[in-house]
Amino acid sequence: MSLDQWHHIGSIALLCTGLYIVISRDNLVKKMMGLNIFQVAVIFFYVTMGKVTGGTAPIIPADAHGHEVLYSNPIPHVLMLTAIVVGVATTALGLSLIVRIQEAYGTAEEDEIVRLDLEEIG
Amino acid sequence: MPIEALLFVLLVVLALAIAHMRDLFAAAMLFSIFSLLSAGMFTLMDAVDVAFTEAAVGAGISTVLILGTLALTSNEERNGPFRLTPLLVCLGLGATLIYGTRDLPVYGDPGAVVHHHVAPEYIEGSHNIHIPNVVTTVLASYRGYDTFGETTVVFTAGLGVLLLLGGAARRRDPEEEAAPQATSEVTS
Amino acid sequence: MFAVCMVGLLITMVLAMVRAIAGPTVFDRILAANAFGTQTVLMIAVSGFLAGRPEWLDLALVYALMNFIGVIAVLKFVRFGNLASDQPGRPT
Amino acid sequence: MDPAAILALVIDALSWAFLMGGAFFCVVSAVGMLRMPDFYTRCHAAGLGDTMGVALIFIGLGLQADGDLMVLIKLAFTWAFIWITGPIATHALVKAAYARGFAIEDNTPTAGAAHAD
Repeated sequence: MSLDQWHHIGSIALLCTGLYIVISRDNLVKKMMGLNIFQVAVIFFYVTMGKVTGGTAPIIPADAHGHEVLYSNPIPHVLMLTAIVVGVATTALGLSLIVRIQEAYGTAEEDEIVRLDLEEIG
Repeated sequence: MPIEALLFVLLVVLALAIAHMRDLFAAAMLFSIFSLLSAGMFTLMDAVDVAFTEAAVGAGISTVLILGTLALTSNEERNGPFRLTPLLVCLGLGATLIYGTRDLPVYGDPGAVVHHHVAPEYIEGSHNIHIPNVVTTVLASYRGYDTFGETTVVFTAGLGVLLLLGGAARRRDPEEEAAPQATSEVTS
Repeated sequence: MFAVCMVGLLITMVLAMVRAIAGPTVFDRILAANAFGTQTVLMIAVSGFLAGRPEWLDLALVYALMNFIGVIAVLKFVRFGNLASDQPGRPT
Repeated sequence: MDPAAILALVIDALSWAFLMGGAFFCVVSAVGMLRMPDFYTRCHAAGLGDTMGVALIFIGLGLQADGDLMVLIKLAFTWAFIWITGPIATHALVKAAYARGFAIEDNTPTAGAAHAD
Protein backbone atom coordinates (compact mmCIF):
# COMPACT_ATOMS: atom_id res chain seq x y z
CA MET A 1 0.00 0.00 0.00
CA SER A 2 1.39 3.37 -0.93
CA LEU A 3 0.26 6.91 -0.28
CA ASP A 4 -0.32 7.31 -4.01
CA GLN A 5 -3.51 5.42 -3.33
CA TRP A 6 -4.78 8.00 -0.84
CA HIS A 7 -8.01 8.26 -2.81
CA HIS A 8 -8.89 4.64 -2.08
CA ILE A 9 -7.96 5.02 1.58
CA GLY A 10 -10.07 8.17 1.85
CA SER A 11 -13.09 6.59 0.16
CA ILE A 12 -12.85 3.55 2.40
CA ALA A 13 -12.54 5.74 5.52
CA LEU A 14 -15.71 7.59 4.51
CA LEU A 15 -17.45 4.33 3.70
CA CYS A 16 -16.61 2.86 7.10
CA THR A 17 -17.79 6.02 8.88
CA GLY A 18 -21.09 5.84 7.04
CA LEU A 19 -21.49 2.17 7.81
CA TYR A 20 -20.63 2.80 11.46
CA ILE A 21 -23.36 5.44 11.72
CA VAL A 22 -25.87 3.11 10.09
CA ILE A 23 -25.23 0.10 12.33
CA SER A 24 -24.41 1.74 15.64
CA ARG A 25 -26.94 4.56 15.98
CA ASP A 26 -30.55 3.98 16.94
CA ASN A 27 -31.99 7.18 15.55
CA LEU A 28 -33.47 6.59 12.10
CA VAL A 29 -32.74 10.08 10.72
CA LYS A 30 -29.11 9.64 11.73
CA LYS A 31 -29.13 6.34 9.91
CA MET A 32 -30.28 8.11 6.74
CA MET A 33 -27.41 10.57 7.09
CA GLY A 34 -25.05 7.62 7.44
CA LEU A 35 -26.48 6.08 4.28
CA ASN A 36 -25.88 9.37 2.45
CA ILE A 37 -22.28 9.46 3.63
CA PHE A 38 -21.90 5.87 2.44
CA GLN A 39 -23.27 6.89 -0.95
CA VAL A 40 -20.89 9.85 -1.24
CA ALA A 41 -18.01 7.48 -0.44
CA VAL A 42 -18.97 5.19 -3.31
CA ILE A 43 -19.34 8.18 -5.66
CA PHE A 44 -15.87 9.33 -4.67
CA PHE A 45 -14.48 5.88 -5.32
CA TYR A 46 -15.72 6.08 -8.90
CA VAL A 47 -14.92 9.73 -9.59
CA THR A 48 -11.35 9.49 -8.31
CA MET A 49 -10.84 6.49 -10.60
CA GLY A 50 -11.92 8.54 -13.60
CA LYS A 51 -9.42 11.34 -12.99
CA VAL A 52 -6.47 11.49 -15.37
CA THR A 53 -3.43 13.54 -14.37
CA GLY A 54 -3.13 16.51 -16.71
CA GLY A 55 -6.60 15.85 -18.08
CA THR A 56 -9.44 18.30 -18.11
CA ALA A 57 -13.21 18.02 -17.72
CA PRO A 58 -14.81 15.99 -20.54
CA ILE A 59 -16.33 19.04 -22.21
CA ILE A 60 -14.91 19.63 -25.65
CA PRO A 61 -13.79 23.29 -25.91
CA ALA A 62 -15.21 25.36 -28.75
CA ASP A 63 -11.77 25.90 -30.27
CA ALA A 64 -10.62 22.26 -30.21
CA HIS A 65 -10.26 20.95 -33.73
CA GLY A 66 -8.24 17.79 -33.35
CA HIS A 67 -8.12 15.27 -30.56
CA GLU A 68 -5.05 16.68 -28.88
CA VAL A 69 -6.85 17.52 -25.62
CA LEU A 70 -6.56 14.97 -22.81
CA TYR A 71 -9.86 14.42 -21.02
CA SER A 72 -10.72 12.69 -17.78
CA ASN A 73 -12.77 9.55 -18.14
CA PRO A 74 -16.47 10.51 -18.59
CA ILE A 75 -17.97 7.08 -17.89
CA PRO A 76 -17.74 7.16 -14.06
CA HIS A 77 -19.30 10.62 -14.16
CA VAL A 78 -22.28 9.32 -16.14
CA LEU A 79 -22.79 6.38 -13.81
CA MET A 80 -22.53 8.55 -10.71
CA LEU A 81 -24.95 11.11 -12.14
CA THR A 82 -27.57 8.37 -12.19
CA ALA A 83 -26.54 7.20 -8.73
CA ILE A 84 -26.91 10.66 -7.17
CA VAL A 85 -30.40 11.21 -8.55
CA VAL A 86 -31.59 7.74 -7.53
CA GLY A 87 -29.93 8.25 -4.15
CA VAL A 88 -31.92 11.41 -3.51
CA ALA A 89 -35.11 9.60 -4.52
CA THR A 90 -34.40 6.80 -2.05
CA THR A 91 -33.51 9.35 0.64
CA ALA A 92 -36.87 11.05 0.15
CA LEU A 93 -38.68 7.71 0.36
CA GLY A 94 -36.76 6.66 3.47
CA LEU A 95 -37.38 9.96 5.23
CA SER A 96 -41.10 9.82 4.50
CA LEU A 97 -41.13 6.29 5.92
CA ILE A 98 -39.50 7.71 9.05
CA VAL A 99 -42.24 10.33 9.30
CA ARG A 100 -44.89 7.59 9.11
CA ILE A 101 -43.05 5.53 11.72
CA GLN A 102 -42.94 8.57 13.99
CA GLU A 103 -46.69 9.02 13.57
CA ALA A 104 -47.43 5.37 14.25
CA TYR A 105 -45.04 4.75 17.15
CA GLY A 106 -44.38 8.24 18.50
CA THR A 107 -40.64 7.74 18.31
CA ALA A 108 -37.91 7.51 15.69
CA GLU A 109 -35.48 5.46 17.79
CA GLU A 110 -35.04 1.92 16.59
CA ASP A 111 -34.74 0.15 19.95
CA GLU A 112 -37.88 1.91 21.22
CA ILE A 113 -39.75 0.71 18.14
CA VAL A 114 -38.56 -2.86 18.68
CA ARG A 115 -39.59 -2.67 22.35
CA LEU A 116 -43.07 -1.38 21.44
CA ASP A 117 -43.45 -4.16 18.87
CA LEU A 118 -42.45 -6.81 21.40
CA GLU A 119 -44.88 -5.42 23.97
CA GLU A 120 -47.65 -5.64 21.42
CA ILE A 121 -46.88 -9.29 20.74
CA GLY A 122 -46.26 -10.44 24.28
CA MET B 1 0.11 14.95 -2.74
CA PRO B 2 -2.49 17.09 -4.49
CA ILE B 3 -4.94 19.48 -2.92
CA GLU B 4 -7.76 16.93 -3.15
CA ALA B 5 -6.05 14.77 -0.54
CA LEU B 6 -6.22 17.58 2.00
CA LEU B 7 -9.90 18.11 1.22
CA PHE B 8 -10.48 14.39 1.63
CA VAL B 9 -9.08 14.60 5.15
CA LEU B 10 -11.53 17.43 5.88
CA LEU B 11 -14.36 15.31 4.49
CA VAL B 12 -13.50 12.38 6.77
CA VAL B 13 -13.27 14.75 9.76
CA LEU B 14 -16.72 16.10 8.90
CA ALA B 15 -18.14 12.58 8.63
CA LEU B 16 -16.71 11.69 12.04
CA ALA B 17 -18.16 14.91 13.48
CA ILE B 18 -21.58 13.95 12.08
CA ALA B 19 -21.23 10.53 13.71
CA HIS B 20 -20.31 12.16 17.01
CA MET B 21 -23.01 14.86 17.02
CA ARG B 22 -26.07 14.10 19.17
CA ASP B 23 -27.94 17.24 18.18
CA LEU B 24 -29.57 16.22 14.92
CA PHE B 25 -30.08 19.78 13.69
CA ALA B 26 -26.35 20.44 14.07
CA ALA B 27 -25.69 17.16 12.28
CA ALA B 28 -27.94 18.33 9.43
CA MET B 29 -25.97 21.58 9.16
CA LEU B 30 -22.71 19.62 9.08
CA PHE B 31 -24.28 17.39 6.45
CA SER B 32 -25.00 20.40 4.24
CA ILE B 33 -21.35 21.47 4.60
CA PHE B 34 -20.35 17.88 3.78
CA SER B 35 -22.34 18.01 0.53
CA LEU B 36 -20.89 21.39 -0.42
CA LEU B 37 -17.34 20.25 0.22
CA SER B 38 -17.79 17.01 -1.69
CA ALA B 39 -19.22 18.93 -4.65
CA GLY B 40 -16.25 21.29 -4.60
CA MET B 41 -14.00 18.25 -4.71
CA PHE B 42 -15.90 16.85 -7.69
CA THR B 43 -15.11 20.09 -9.52
CA LEU B 44 -11.43 19.72 -8.70
CA MET B 45 -11.51 16.14 -9.98
CA ASP B 46 -12.92 17.29 -13.36
CA ALA B 47 -16.34 15.78 -12.69
CA VAL B 48 -18.23 19.03 -13.31
CA ASP B 49 -21.47 17.31 -14.22
CA VAL B 50 -21.43 15.29 -11.01
CA ALA B 51 -20.77 18.51 -9.11
CA PHE B 52 -23.69 20.16 -10.88
CA THR B 53 -26.05 17.34 -9.94
CA GLU B 54 -24.74 17.22 -6.40
CA ALA B 55 -25.35 20.98 -6.14
CA ALA B 56 -28.88 20.74 -7.43
CA VAL B 57 -30.08 17.63 -5.62
CA GLY B 58 -27.46 16.71 -3.04
CA ALA B 59 -26.58 19.89 -1.22
CA GLY B 60 -29.95 21.52 -1.66
CA ILE B 61 -32.70 18.94 -1.55
CA SER B 62 -31.19 16.36 0.81
CA THR B 63 -30.58 18.97 3.51
CA VAL B 64 -34.06 20.41 3.15
CA LEU B 65 -35.59 16.91 3.24
CA ILE B 66 -33.67 16.01 6.38
CA LEU B 67 -34.72 19.29 8.00
CA GLY B 68 -38.32 18.64 7.05
CA THR B 69 -38.15 15.22 8.67
CA LEU B 70 -36.59 16.72 11.78
CA ALA B 71 -39.47 19.20 11.99
CA LEU B 72 -41.90 16.28 12.11
CA THR B 73 -39.88 14.02 14.39
CA SER B 74 -37.67 14.67 17.37
CA ASN B 75 -34.48 16.56 16.77
CA GLU B 76 -32.40 15.34 19.67
CA GLU B 77 -30.82 11.92 19.50
CA ARG B 78 -31.08 9.82 22.63
CA ASN B 79 -27.80 9.02 24.30
CA GLY B 80 -27.40 5.33 23.67
CA PRO B 81 -24.73 3.11 25.18
CA PHE B 82 -21.38 2.84 23.42
CA ARG B 83 -21.19 -0.38 21.41
CA LEU B 84 -17.92 -2.01 20.52
CA THR B 85 -19.11 -4.52 17.93
CA PRO B 86 -20.08 -2.04 15.15
CA LEU B 87 -16.73 -0.28 15.54
CA LEU B 88 -14.85 -3.56 15.21
CA VAL B 89 -16.94 -4.60 12.22
CA CYS B 90 -16.25 -1.27 10.48
CA LEU B 91 -12.52 -1.37 11.22
CA GLY B 92 -12.29 -4.94 10.00
CA LEU B 93 -14.19 -4.12 6.83
CA GLY B 94 -11.98 -1.08 6.22
CA ALA B 95 -8.79 -3.10 6.66
CA THR B 96 -10.07 -5.76 4.28
CA LEU B 97 -11.05 -3.22 1.64
CA ILE B 98 -7.73 -1.37 1.87
CA TYR B 99 -5.97 -4.71 1.46
CA GLY B 100 -8.12 -5.29 -1.61
CA THR B 101 -7.22 -1.96 -3.23
CA ARG B 102 -3.48 -2.61 -3.23
CA ASP B 103 -3.43 -3.68 -6.86
CA LEU B 104 -5.65 -0.87 -8.15
CA PRO B 105 -4.05 1.97 -10.17
CA VAL B 106 -2.74 5.05 -8.40
CA TYR B 107 -4.50 8.42 -8.49
CA GLY B 108 -4.64 10.00 -11.95
CA ASP B 109 -2.74 7.20 -13.70
CA PRO B 110 -3.29 7.80 -17.45
CA GLY B 111 -2.30 4.21 -18.23
CA ALA B 112 -5.04 2.64 -16.14
CA VAL B 113 -7.09 0.05 -17.98
CA VAL B 114 -10.37 1.87 -17.35
CA HIS B 115 -9.32 4.78 -19.56
CA HIS B 116 -8.55 2.71 -22.64
CA HIS B 117 -11.63 0.72 -23.48
CA VAL B 118 -14.81 2.65 -24.29
CA ALA B 119 -13.98 6.13 -22.99
CA PRO B 120 -11.96 7.22 -26.07
CA GLU B 121 -14.76 5.92 -28.26
CA TYR B 122 -17.36 7.99 -26.43
CA ILE B 123 -15.21 11.12 -26.66
CA GLU B 124 -14.68 10.49 -30.36
CA GLY B 125 -18.39 9.95 -30.92
CA SER B 126 -19.29 13.09 -29.02
CA HIS B 127 -16.85 14.97 -31.21
CA ASN B 128 -18.47 13.58 -34.35
CA ILE B 129 -22.04 14.48 -33.47
CA HIS B 130 -21.01 17.97 -32.30
CA ILE B 131 -22.21 17.84 -28.72
CA PRO B 132 -19.53 19.52 -26.62
CA ASN B 133 -20.38 17.80 -23.33
CA VAL B 134 -19.35 14.14 -23.46
CA VAL B 135 -21.34 13.28 -20.33
CA THR B 136 -24.50 14.58 -21.99
CA THR B 137 -23.79 12.51 -25.07
CA VAL B 138 -23.34 9.31 -23.11
CA LEU B 139 -26.27 9.99 -20.79
CA ALA B 140 -28.81 10.95 -23.43
CA SER B 141 -27.62 9.06 -26.48
CA TYR B 142 -25.49 6.02 -25.72
CA ARG B 143 -27.30 5.25 -22.48
CA GLY B 144 -30.68 6.75 -23.21
CA TYR B 145 -32.66 3.75 -21.92
CA ASP B 146 -30.61 3.80 -18.74
CA THR B 147 -31.65 7.40 -18.14
CA PHE B 148 -35.23 6.49 -18.95
CA GLY B 149 -35.07 3.80 -16.26
CA GLU B 150 -33.69 6.37 -13.88
CA THR B 151 -36.63 8.70 -14.42
CA THR B 152 -38.92 5.72 -13.78
CA VAL B 153 -37.17 5.13 -10.47
CA VAL B 154 -37.53 8.78 -9.49
CA PHE B 155 -41.21 8.73 -10.51
CA THR B 156 -41.81 5.60 -8.44
CA ALA B 157 -40.09 7.17 -5.45
CA GLY B 158 -42.19 10.30 -5.79
CA LEU B 159 -45.31 8.15 -5.98
CA GLY B 160 -44.18 6.31 -2.85
CA VAL B 161 -43.65 9.54 -0.94
CA LEU B 162 -47.07 10.80 -1.99
CA LEU B 163 -48.73 7.54 -0.93
CA LEU B 164 -46.93 7.54 2.41
CA LEU B 165 -47.43 11.16 3.38
CA GLY B 166 -50.51 12.36 1.53
CA GLY B 167 -52.33 9.10 0.93
CA ALA B 168 -55.79 7.80 1.64
CA ALA B 169 -54.85 6.50 5.08
CA ARG B 170 -54.88 10.02 6.49
CA ARG B 171 -57.98 11.28 4.81
CA ARG B 172 -60.03 8.53 6.43
CA ASP B 173 -59.45 9.94 9.91
CA PRO B 174 -60.95 13.43 10.27
CA GLU B 175 -59.45 14.10 13.72
CA GLU B 176 -55.93 13.60 12.43
CA GLU B 177 -56.59 16.05 9.62
CA ALA B 178 -55.56 19.01 11.75
CA ALA B 179 -52.12 17.79 12.72
CA PRO B 180 -50.71 17.05 9.23
CA GLN B 181 -52.01 20.36 7.94
CA ALA B 182 -50.28 22.28 10.68
CA THR B 183 -47.03 20.51 9.86
CA SER B 184 -47.43 20.92 6.12
CA GLU B 185 -47.38 24.67 6.61
CA VAL B 186 -43.94 24.25 8.08
CA THR B 187 -42.59 22.23 5.20
CA SER B 188 -44.14 24.27 2.39
CA MET C 1 -1.57 33.49 -8.55
CA PHE C 2 -4.75 31.41 -8.64
CA ALA C 3 -2.97 28.76 -6.59
CA VAL C 4 -2.06 31.26 -3.86
CA CYS C 5 -5.64 32.53 -3.80
CA MET C 6 -6.83 28.93 -3.56
CA VAL C 7 -4.64 28.34 -0.52
CA GLY C 8 -6.20 31.37 1.17
CA LEU C 9 -9.68 30.03 0.40
CA LEU C 10 -8.74 26.61 1.77
CA ILE C 11 -7.55 28.15 5.03
CA THR C 12 -10.87 29.99 5.23
CA MET C 13 -12.77 26.75 4.62
CA VAL C 14 -10.90 24.93 7.37
CA LEU C 15 -11.55 27.74 9.86
CA ALA C 16 -15.25 27.92 8.95
CA MET C 17 -15.44 24.14 9.38
CA VAL C 18 -13.93 24.40 12.85
CA ARG C 19 -16.61 26.95 13.76
CA ALA C 20 -19.32 24.67 12.34
CA ILE C 21 -18.14 21.69 14.37
CA ALA C 22 -17.48 23.65 17.55
CA GLY C 23 -20.83 25.43 17.56
CA PRO C 24 -21.74 26.31 20.28
CA THR C 25 -25.22 27.41 19.19
CA VAL C 26 -27.28 26.38 16.21
CA PHE C 27 -27.00 29.86 14.68
CA ASP C 28 -23.22 29.70 14.72
CA ARG C 29 -23.47 26.53 12.70
CA ILE C 30 -25.85 28.08 10.18
CA LEU C 31 -23.52 31.06 9.87
CA ALA C 32 -20.54 28.77 9.31
CA ALA C 33 -22.48 26.77 6.72
CA ASN C 34 -23.38 29.97 4.89
CA ALA C 35 -19.77 31.19 4.91
CA PHE C 36 -18.64 27.75 3.78
CA GLY C 37 -21.07 27.92 0.87
CA THR C 38 -19.66 31.28 -0.22
CA GLN C 39 -16.15 29.85 -0.01
CA THR C 40 -17.23 26.89 -2.15
CA VAL C 41 -18.53 29.27 -4.81
CA LEU C 42 -15.23 31.14 -4.77
CA MET C 43 -13.23 27.92 -4.82
CA ILE C 44 -15.10 26.62 -7.87
CA ALA C 45 -14.66 29.93 -9.69
CA VAL C 46 -10.94 30.10 -8.93
CA SER C 47 -10.39 26.42 -9.73
CA GLY C 48 -11.98 26.95 -13.15
CA PHE C 49 -9.39 29.62 -13.90
CA LEU C 50 -6.68 27.46 -12.34
CA ALA C 51 -7.50 24.62 -14.74
CA GLY C 52 -7.77 27.03 -17.68
CA ARG C 53 -11.48 26.30 -18.17
CA PRO C 54 -13.38 29.45 -17.06
CA GLU C 55 -16.62 27.91 -18.40
CA TRP C 56 -17.01 26.26 -15.01
CA LEU C 57 -18.40 29.54 -13.71
CA ASP C 58 -21.86 28.16 -14.48
CA LEU C 59 -21.28 25.84 -11.59
CA ALA C 60 -20.38 28.72 -9.27
CA LEU C 61 -23.61 30.45 -10.25
CA VAL C 62 -25.67 27.35 -9.43
CA TYR C 63 -23.91 27.06 -6.08
CA ALA C 64 -24.59 30.69 -5.22
CA LEU C 65 -28.29 30.08 -5.90
CA MET C 66 -28.47 26.80 -4.00
CA ASN C 67 -26.61 28.20 -1.03
CA PHE C 68 -29.01 31.10 -0.70
CA ILE C 69 -32.07 28.86 -1.02
CA GLY C 70 -30.61 26.44 1.50
CA VAL C 71 -29.89 29.11 4.10
CA ILE C 72 -33.31 30.69 3.72
CA ALA C 73 -34.97 27.26 4.04
CA VAL C 74 -32.98 26.52 7.19
CA LEU C 75 -33.84 29.91 8.67
CA LYS C 76 -37.49 29.41 7.88
CA PHE C 77 -37.44 26.16 9.83
CA VAL C 78 -35.65 27.81 12.72
CA ARG C 79 -38.02 30.76 12.81
CA PHE C 80 -41.36 29.12 12.17
CA GLY C 81 -40.89 25.38 12.42
CA ASN C 82 -39.24 25.76 15.80
CA LEU C 83 -36.44 23.47 14.81
CA ALA C 84 -33.54 24.86 16.80
CA SER C 85 -33.21 22.34 19.51
CA ASP C 86 -31.27 24.34 22.05
CA GLN C 87 -34.25 25.92 23.73
CA PRO C 88 -36.25 24.02 26.31
CA GLY C 89 -40.01 23.86 26.13
CA ARG C 90 -40.30 23.82 22.37
CA PRO C 91 -43.32 22.06 20.89
CA THR C 92 -42.10 18.87 19.26
CA MET D 1 9.21 47.12 -24.44
CA ASP D 2 6.12 47.34 -26.55
CA PRO D 3 2.80 48.63 -25.12
CA ALA D 4 1.05 45.24 -25.30
CA ALA D 5 3.61 43.62 -23.00
CA ILE D 6 3.36 46.52 -20.55
CA LEU D 7 -0.44 46.28 -20.58
CA ALA D 8 -0.28 42.54 -19.91
CA LEU D 9 2.14 43.16 -17.04
CA VAL D 10 -0.11 45.84 -15.54
CA ILE D 11 -3.18 43.59 -15.80
CA ASP D 12 -1.28 40.72 -14.17
CA ALA D 13 -0.08 42.95 -11.35
CA LEU D 14 -3.58 44.29 -10.79
CA SER D 15 -5.16 40.85 -10.69
CA TRP D 16 -2.43 39.66 -8.29
CA ALA D 17 -3.31 42.56 -6.01
CA PHE D 18 -7.06 41.94 -6.24
CA LEU D 19 -6.82 38.18 -5.74
CA MET D 20 -4.46 38.51 -2.79
CA GLY D 21 -6.65 41.20 -1.28
CA GLY D 22 -9.71 38.98 -1.68
CA ALA D 23 -7.98 35.97 -0.14
CA PHE D 24 -6.78 38.19 2.71
CA PHE D 25 -10.31 39.42 3.42
CA CYS D 26 -11.63 35.85 3.35
CA VAL D 27 -9.02 34.63 5.82
CA VAL D 28 -9.61 37.64 8.07
CA SER D 29 -13.35 36.98 8.08
CA ALA D 30 -12.78 33.33 8.96
CA VAL D 31 -10.39 34.23 11.78
CA GLY D 32 -12.95 36.71 13.03
CA MET D 33 -15.66 34.06 12.86
CA LEU D 34 -13.48 31.81 14.98
CA ARG D 35 -12.21 34.33 17.52
CA MET D 36 -15.12 36.73 18.10
CA PRO D 37 -16.77 36.33 21.50
CA ASP D 38 -20.48 36.07 20.67
CA PHE D 39 -22.82 35.30 17.82
CA TYR D 40 -23.58 38.83 16.57
CA THR D 41 -19.94 39.83 16.32
CA ARG D 42 -19.28 36.58 14.44
CA CYS D 43 -21.99 37.57 11.97
CA HIS D 44 -20.23 40.88 11.50
CA ALA D 45 -16.97 39.08 10.77
CA ALA D 46 -18.64 36.68 8.31
CA GLY D 47 -20.12 39.60 6.37
CA LEU D 48 -16.60 40.72 5.49
CA GLY D 49 -15.90 37.61 3.44
CA ASP D 50 -19.33 37.67 1.81
CA THR D 51 -18.89 41.16 0.39
CA MET D 52 -15.30 42.35 0.23
CA GLY D 53 -13.62 38.98 -0.33
CA VAL D 54 -16.02 37.94 -3.09
CA ALA D 55 -15.85 41.34 -4.80
CA LEU D 56 -12.06 41.54 -4.88
CA ILE D 57 -11.60 37.94 -6.03
CA PHE D 58 -14.17 38.31 -8.78
CA ILE D 59 -12.59 41.55 -10.02
CA GLY D 60 -9.23 39.78 -10.06
CA LEU D 61 -10.70 36.86 -12.01
CA GLY D 62 -12.43 39.23 -14.43
CA LEU D 63 -9.09 40.87 -15.22
CA GLN D 64 -7.76 37.44 -16.13
CA ALA D 65 -10.68 36.57 -18.43
CA ASP D 66 -8.90 37.92 -21.55
CA GLY D 67 -11.95 39.92 -22.48
CA ASP D 68 -14.10 36.81 -22.94
CA LEU D 69 -17.56 38.36 -22.78
CA MET D 70 -19.43 35.23 -21.66
CA VAL D 71 -17.03 34.67 -18.77
CA LEU D 72 -17.33 38.31 -17.73
CA ILE D 73 -21.13 38.12 -17.79
CA LYS D 74 -21.14 34.95 -15.67
CA LEU D 75 -18.72 36.53 -13.21
CA ALA D 76 -20.86 39.65 -12.98
CA PHE D 77 -24.01 37.60 -12.38
CA THR D 78 -22.45 35.44 -9.69
CA TRP D 79 -20.95 38.47 -8.02
CA ALA D 80 -24.21 40.44 -8.08
CA PHE D 81 -26.04 37.42 -6.77
CA ILE D 82 -23.73 36.90 -3.82
CA TRP D 83 -23.75 40.61 -3.10
CA ILE D 84 -27.53 40.60 -2.87
CA THR D 85 -28.05 37.27 -1.14
CA GLY D 86 -25.16 37.31 1.32
CA PRO D 87 -26.36 40.30 3.36
CA ILE D 88 -29.97 39.09 3.11
CA ALA D 89 -29.00 35.71 4.52
CA THR D 90 -26.98 37.29 7.33
CA HIS D 91 -29.82 39.70 8.09
CA ALA D 92 -32.35 36.87 8.23
CA LEU D 93 -29.97 34.89 10.44
CA VAL D 94 -29.53 37.74 12.94
CA LYS D 95 -33.25 38.41 12.93
CA ALA D 96 -34.00 34.76 13.65
CA ALA D 97 -31.40 34.72 16.42
CA TYR D 98 -32.80 37.90 17.94
CA ALA D 99 -36.32 36.54 17.79
CA ARG D 100 -35.09 33.47 19.64
CA GLY D 101 -33.92 35.66 22.49
CA PHE D 102 -30.18 36.04 22.12
CA ALA D 103 -29.07 39.04 24.16
CA ILE D 104 -27.16 41.78 22.35
CA GLU D 105 -25.73 44.04 25.05
CA ASP D 106 -24.00 41.61 27.37
CA ASN D 107 -21.92 38.81 25.97
CA THR D 108 -23.85 36.09 27.71
CA PRO D 109 -26.47 34.57 25.45
CA THR D 110 -29.83 34.06 27.11
CA ALA D 111 -31.68 30.81 27.51
CA GLY D 112 -31.16 30.06 23.85
CA ALA D 113 -27.50 29.26 24.13
CA ALA D 114 -27.39 28.03 27.68
CA HIS D 115 -28.46 24.55 26.71
CA ALA D 116 -26.27 24.18 23.65
CA ASP D 117 -23.88 21.33 23.55
